[in-house]
Parts: sequence; C-alpha cells; structure tokens
Amino acid sequence: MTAFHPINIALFAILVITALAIARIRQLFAAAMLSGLFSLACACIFVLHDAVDVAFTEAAVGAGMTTVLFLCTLALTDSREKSTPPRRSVPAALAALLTGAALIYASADLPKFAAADTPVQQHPLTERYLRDSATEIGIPNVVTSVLASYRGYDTLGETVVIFTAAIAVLMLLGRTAHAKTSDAVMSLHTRHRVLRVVTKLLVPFILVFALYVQFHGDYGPGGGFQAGVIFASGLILYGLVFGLEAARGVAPVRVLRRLVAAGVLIYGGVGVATLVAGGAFLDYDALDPGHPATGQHLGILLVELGVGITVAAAMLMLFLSFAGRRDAR
Amino acid sequence: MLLAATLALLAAMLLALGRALLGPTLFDRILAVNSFGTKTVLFIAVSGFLAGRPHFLDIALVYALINFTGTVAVLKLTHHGEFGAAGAPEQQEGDL
Amino acid sequence: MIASHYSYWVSMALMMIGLYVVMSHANLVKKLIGLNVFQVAVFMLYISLGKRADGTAPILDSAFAAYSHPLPHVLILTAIVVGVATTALGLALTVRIHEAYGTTDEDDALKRDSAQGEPR
Amino acid sequence: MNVILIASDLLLGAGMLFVLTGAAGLYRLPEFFTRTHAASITDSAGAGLVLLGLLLRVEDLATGLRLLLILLFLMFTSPTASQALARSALDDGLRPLVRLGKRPR
Repeated sequence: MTAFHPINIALFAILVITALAIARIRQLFAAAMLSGLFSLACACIFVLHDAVDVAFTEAAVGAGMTTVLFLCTLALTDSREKSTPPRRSVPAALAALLTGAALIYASADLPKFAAADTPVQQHPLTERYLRDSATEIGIPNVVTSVLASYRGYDTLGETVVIFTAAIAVLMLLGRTAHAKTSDAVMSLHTRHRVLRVVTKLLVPFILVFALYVQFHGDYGPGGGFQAGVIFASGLILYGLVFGLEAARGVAPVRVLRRLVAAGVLIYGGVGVATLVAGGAFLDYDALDPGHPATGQHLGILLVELGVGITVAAAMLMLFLSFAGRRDAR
Repeated sequence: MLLAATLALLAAMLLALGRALLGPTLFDRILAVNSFGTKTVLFIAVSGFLAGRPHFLDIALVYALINFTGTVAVLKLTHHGEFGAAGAPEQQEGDL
Repeated sequence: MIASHYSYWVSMALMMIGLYVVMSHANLVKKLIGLNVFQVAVFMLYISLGKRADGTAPILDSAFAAYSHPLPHVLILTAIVVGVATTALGLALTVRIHEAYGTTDEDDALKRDSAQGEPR
Repeated sequence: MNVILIASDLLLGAGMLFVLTGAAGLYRLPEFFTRTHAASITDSAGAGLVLLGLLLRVEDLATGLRLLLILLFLMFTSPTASQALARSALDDGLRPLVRLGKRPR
C-alpha cells in the first residue's frame, strides 16, 4: 500500500486527540464513550498493520464489551468526577514526562518500523510459523494455528484467567435478587417500538454470525475469543432492549456458571485426551495417529469451541452481574 | 479513487470526533460517536480494497454490530434509567 | 529517524497519557479508563513491531509471499480478552467501594477512613 | 471492465461527497436535531453509495455477499439508532431550536 503513512498518521492524530480529551473531560459518561471511540480507531490501526484478528477482537471487546461495562458501572455510581487538584496532577505529569522521555530515548534501539530485516522478522520461528505451519497444521490462518496449537498451553492459561475473573466478579457482585421490571423499563419498551422490532430481527442474525466466526476461524479472521464476545453481545443487545429479565430467561446465571466451567473443561479435556492417546499435553497429532493434519483440525476445533463457550458465558455473566446489581438495590 | 475515498473518510472521522469533543449535550456526543462508528465500517471496507486483499470484510460487519449495540447501551444506561431505577436527570449535561 | 520510529513514539505518548490519567485522577472509574488507554497503547506497540511494509495479514494464500509476523497478533489477541476480564474485576471492586463509602473518589474514601479512626 | 471501474469510481466519488457533506453538517449545524439529519446523510446515502461502488470491484462471490450483508445491516441499524436517539432526546425535553419566525443562532 503506497499510502500507508498518511493514513497511519491521520489515525494516530485521531487517537492522540481522543486520548487527550479523555484525560481532560470530567463527564464520565462522555469519557467512557470516547474510550469506545478510541478502541474503534485503534482497531482501524490494527487492520492497517495487518493484524486482522486483533482488530476483530479489539472492536468486539474494547469498543463493545468494555464500554458497556464502564457504562453499567457509571449507572451504578457517580457520573461526574471532581476536578483534579494540582497537588495530584503536577507530580503525575512530571512522572509521565520522565517515563516518556526514557521510553523515547530507549526507542532509538528499536528496529526500523515495518522493515523486513528486523530481529522479529529474521527469527527462525517466523519461517516455522509462516511456511511450515501450512503442512504441520494445515490451516491457512496462521494466527489460529499459533493460538490454538503451537501456543495452546498459553491459551489454556488465558482461558483460565477469564474463568477466574468471571468467578471473582460473581463473588463481588453476583447473587442478586430477581427484581420486577419497573415502569422506567416498560417505557423503553412501549415507546421505542422501532428499536424493539429491529432488535428482534437482528439478534438471530448476530448469533448465527457468531457461530460463523467461531467455525470460520481456521480460514479467515475469527475464532473462539471473537465468537464468544459476539455471541454474548447479541444477547446483551437483547437484554438491553427487552429487559434483564428476558436475557436471564434465555441465559440463566445458573446455566452460565456451568458453561464457564464447561469451556475450560473441554479445553483441558482435549489435553488429557492427547495424553491418553500417547502424545504430549495438547499435542493434537496424537488424536489421529497417522494423520496429523486431521488430528490438528479436530484438536483446534474442540479447543476453540471450549474457548468460545467460556468467553461467551463469562462475558454474559459479567454483564448480568453489573446490570443486575441495580435491580438488587 | 480508493485512496481519495480513504482520505475523505479520515477527514469525516476527524469532523465527527470534533463534534464528539464539543458536545454540548450528551446526545450530540452519542450521535457523533455513532457516526464515527459508521465511518470506521466504511474505512475498513475501503482500505481492504486499497490493500488489494478485500477478504476480511467480516471485521467491518463486527464494527457495524458493535456500533449499534454500543449506541443502544449508551441510550439505555444514560437516559432510560439503569435497569429499573428512575433516570438520573443530572447526568444529562455534557460540559467539559 | 522520524519516518522509521514515529509509530513507536505515538504509542509511547499514548501510554504516557494513560499513565498520567491513572496517577493524577482520584476517581476510580477514570483511573480504569486511563488504564484502558495505556493498555491499548501497549497493544499498538506490539502490533507495530510485527508489521512488515510489504507484508499482508498472516492468513496464508498462494497469491501473497510476504506476511506480517503472527506471533504479536496471538499474544495481543489473548491479552485483549484478559484485559476486559481484569477491567471488569476492577469495575466490580469500584462498585463495591461505592456501595461501602458512597463515593468513587479515592481521596474522599481515604478521608472517611481516617475520620473514623485507624482501621483495626 | 473499464466501464465498470469508471462506474465504481463515480459511485465512490458520489458517496464521498455525501459522507463529507454529512460530516461537515454534523460539525457545523447549530443544534442536535439538525445534526441528526446531517449524520443520517452519511449513514444512508454515503454508506450505500460507497458500498455499491465497492461492490462493482468485487471479484469473488463471498466478498460480494459480505458487502451486501454490511449494506443490509447498516440500512437496518443506522436509521434505528438515529430514531431511538432522536426520540430519547425528545423525551428528555430537548426541543428543536428552529421555530416559525425565529432564526436559529
């Protein structure tokens, strides 16, 4: 792409302006919305830098999920912050400036941006991932190969982190009483008829799209993490428009709790299965001796499914915990 | 033409960002952020063609979806009361 | 130097804006928003290290020869999802602090603590 | 082939005109309801024309289908979001500034 740099610089300008505005603005609802916009612009940069899978995730998680959680929190707490006194801002600014100067001084040792001969690109692992994975794993999306197979151990850890965080949030905010739908919610229902009809049309489409993302992750951008968040955001949209009660009817917390654990169990179970089959932990070649490519396909499919289930259930649980807190009070 | 389109979209994004920063009401900001989101959808679509690899349009679809969900969430959580409680009117001013 | 490094510098500047917000603001939600900005800036730095000028997205296709490095993408992809999990935990703690102290302002909460005497 | 490319360029150019008009309106118009009007120009005419322009450049079916899906999705969500937003603003007591016999600031 010949026009890489002008586009890059324009997006950077948007990011810097947004970040400065976030630092300055004291209306926290506006700050949360701007942080969503920041994530969206950042996802554009990721696309520009060829990280399509990351852009996918950042858009769904950073711009969608995080913003919704911030808004839920603000609805539960104060939406304005007090002005920052100089005794706080001056030392902080000094520390940030010093750290920034040190970082920029250190950046002189970083390789040239986007060059083909950087240590990153010259590392033997690059060849392994970009050339040999086509025969070793047999799927076109290298990010999925690395995520689910080469670094499957690491991804298991990440899945457990999400599981743990969901459990911790449930311990802090969960166990809320089921409240009756009050008048304010009803007014949203009767007055926003267009919104209701369109949402009803869209939600099934979003859920099917999430399944497509889940199972198309081998061939294009997508996979369990992204699909899980998209699936959850479909149901969150449903809950936002039709009320929490309706969302709980579709996905009761009791079921979600089991699903969060089930996803991790599927992932770990695949590892145990490979051990039983005589391979190393999470070495999918052992799943189908003689046909490593088939084994890899099966292993990645199951592992991604586990990730998808855990992420979808955890995200929904987070949303229901935060949104349900208001009902309980 | 694709390049011109991309640059025009970036300019439009900057204008929308300007409105999001200026406010003055919360609704102006929501409108501007929503409009910014639509422009990023178009940006992803056009830049895929510009880079000569337009196979990743799924991302643009996700952007459109997230944009809609986000707007509904902001509307619901700032305006219509927070899942059952009465709306808090003091949250409606949007000054800096 | 500018042409070859500005990408890193912007990431670093964004990081510092995030750091400034985390350190200077007393409001806990605002701190988390700042942390989010910091986090996304780190993601950008990682991704820009994997970029190749002549490369394309690391999804193999016989029509392309050069690809950007997939490893940073994998690390950051999982980091994003873990990031939302930790942010959610921080927000949950904020909600509980607000319920206990009636404020999300760090200074006010500490003031209330010291007004009630040292905690046992 | 060339004719198709020219047609695509024309559609893209027209779309860009609408996108920029809408963005300028969003930035410059005096109050919320007029800005809603400007924003919906970007969302409907702008997005539609740009995506149609891209559709003429598509080489395989899958990409074309995705473009159509995006178009369909935007055609559903953008007007809905605008309508819900304007309605909420009205419910909230925000009123259009423009009245008969009175010029907006």
